[in-house]
Amino acid sequence: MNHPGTEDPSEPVNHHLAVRVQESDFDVSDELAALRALSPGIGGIVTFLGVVRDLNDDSDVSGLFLEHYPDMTEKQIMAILQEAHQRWNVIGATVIHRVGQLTPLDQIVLVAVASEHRGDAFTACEFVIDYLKTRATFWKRETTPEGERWLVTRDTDVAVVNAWQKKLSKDT
Amino acid sequence: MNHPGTEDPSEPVNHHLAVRVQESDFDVSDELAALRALSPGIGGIVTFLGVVRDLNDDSDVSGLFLEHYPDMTEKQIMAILQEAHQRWNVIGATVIHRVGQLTPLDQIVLVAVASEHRGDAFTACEFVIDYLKTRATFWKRETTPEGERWLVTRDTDVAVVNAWQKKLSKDT
Amino acid sequence: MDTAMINVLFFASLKETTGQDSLSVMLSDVKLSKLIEKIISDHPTWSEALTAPNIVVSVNKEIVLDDILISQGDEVAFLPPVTGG
Amino acid sequence: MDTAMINVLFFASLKETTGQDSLSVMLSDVKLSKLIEKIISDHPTWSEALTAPNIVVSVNKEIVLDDILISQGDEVAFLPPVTGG
Repeated sequence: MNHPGTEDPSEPVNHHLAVRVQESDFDVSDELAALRALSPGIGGIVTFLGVVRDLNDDSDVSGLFLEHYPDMTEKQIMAILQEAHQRWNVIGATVIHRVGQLTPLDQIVLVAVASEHRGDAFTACEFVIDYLKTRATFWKRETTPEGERWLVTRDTDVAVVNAWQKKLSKDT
Repeated sequence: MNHPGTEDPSEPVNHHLAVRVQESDFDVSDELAALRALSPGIGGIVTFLGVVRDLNDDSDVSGLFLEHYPDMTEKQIMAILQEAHQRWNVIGATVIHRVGQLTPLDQIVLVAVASEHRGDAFTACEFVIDYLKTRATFWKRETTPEGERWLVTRDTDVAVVNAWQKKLSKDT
Repeated sequence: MDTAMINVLFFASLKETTGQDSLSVMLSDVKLSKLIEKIISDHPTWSEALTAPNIVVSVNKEIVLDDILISQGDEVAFLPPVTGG
Repeated sequence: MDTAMINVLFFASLKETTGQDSLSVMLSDVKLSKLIEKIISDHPTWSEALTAPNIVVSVNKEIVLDDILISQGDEVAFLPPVTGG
């Protein structure tokens, strides 16, 4: 267990990787300003912003409820960020994921990766969101005209992670 | 010449591709909110934010002056956006590039691409910034302890575009 | 054998299936498989949902694939397919 | 042959080399190569900078690689290597 002010000495300390799961909305500019302030060596920041859509599998979606497993989810995302940090040049990265009741057009997730080099920022950002989609314990329940339904993992999202694993094992 | 309110009927009208070259700073959240408002079918927005670094080729950089060729530069960027729009699912895209006198940590360029699918948003966003770097008429002059110097196109940026062309010609 | 108190959690659709988000189970045999057997024998209507092939089980917030030993105070959770981002 | 007034622009480092951002050239022969020759013959010290291999020329804001005809009122620009983004 990590408590504020205590660090596990066996873990590499990196204060630039941040994960937040929260009900409240976030401001992208504020998050990017915080990343920019980390280091004047940052050349670029790549951001993925996920938005609640109004249509899924041909059904109108009027609401989306998100649940997570507190603590476990945050640790899973931090592990994904640590892996990205080990593989690519990552000066800082922030992930914010909202939970609770959302509606179409709401911001749902932010992945922002700051790097010296834009190529690394693009790759690391895409890696993080792709892994988050299939490896972090979030669950979505949609409200549609036919009622409420819990979603299941998309085959396309699983395929994307399988493609990463194939690519990364080839690179190493 | 395009004047407000007039359209060239031979060109496909697309109101979701926007290019601005300006001296003033920009707010990323505002730009993302405008993109999100385009369509509730947007699933994700990928953003590249370029920041002025304080170091380049081992010299401290205290200032960066940017010049462009008014009208020509904007048209070149719009052509890059149109190509991205033809190749990938792009619901909306915004490019803002600053000119004039900037200092380290300043925002310099924003490329934001909204799509139904995050994979397309990542690819199109990276394509646009990679092409912008070598194909749009901007010029940078750095202030360093050794004086002022105009930069030349980086070999690595040229190599990145060559890699795109190889990849894209293979895909088609 | 010791008797252990295990905390069991249900998330998302399984919370609705079971009608609860948590459950305390007293157990004298502390293998994960035995815990699951005991829950299902106490609540036969949950059987199909808890043993569906896409349900993953975690112990103390780590996903487990083996039939590990469960200790006093451990937290066992049933996790439906994840859908974040 | 008609006499044409051509607008010539210089950007970035070339603005500093030439000490000006624009120039008007009267020309009776209207090929691009002849225009460049005339500018260099009028300003021999600019020769090296304007004909460097990494300098690109545009006519009416389109980059040109061929020795095209220039017409009255056309805008010709000398463009150093670009460095945006």
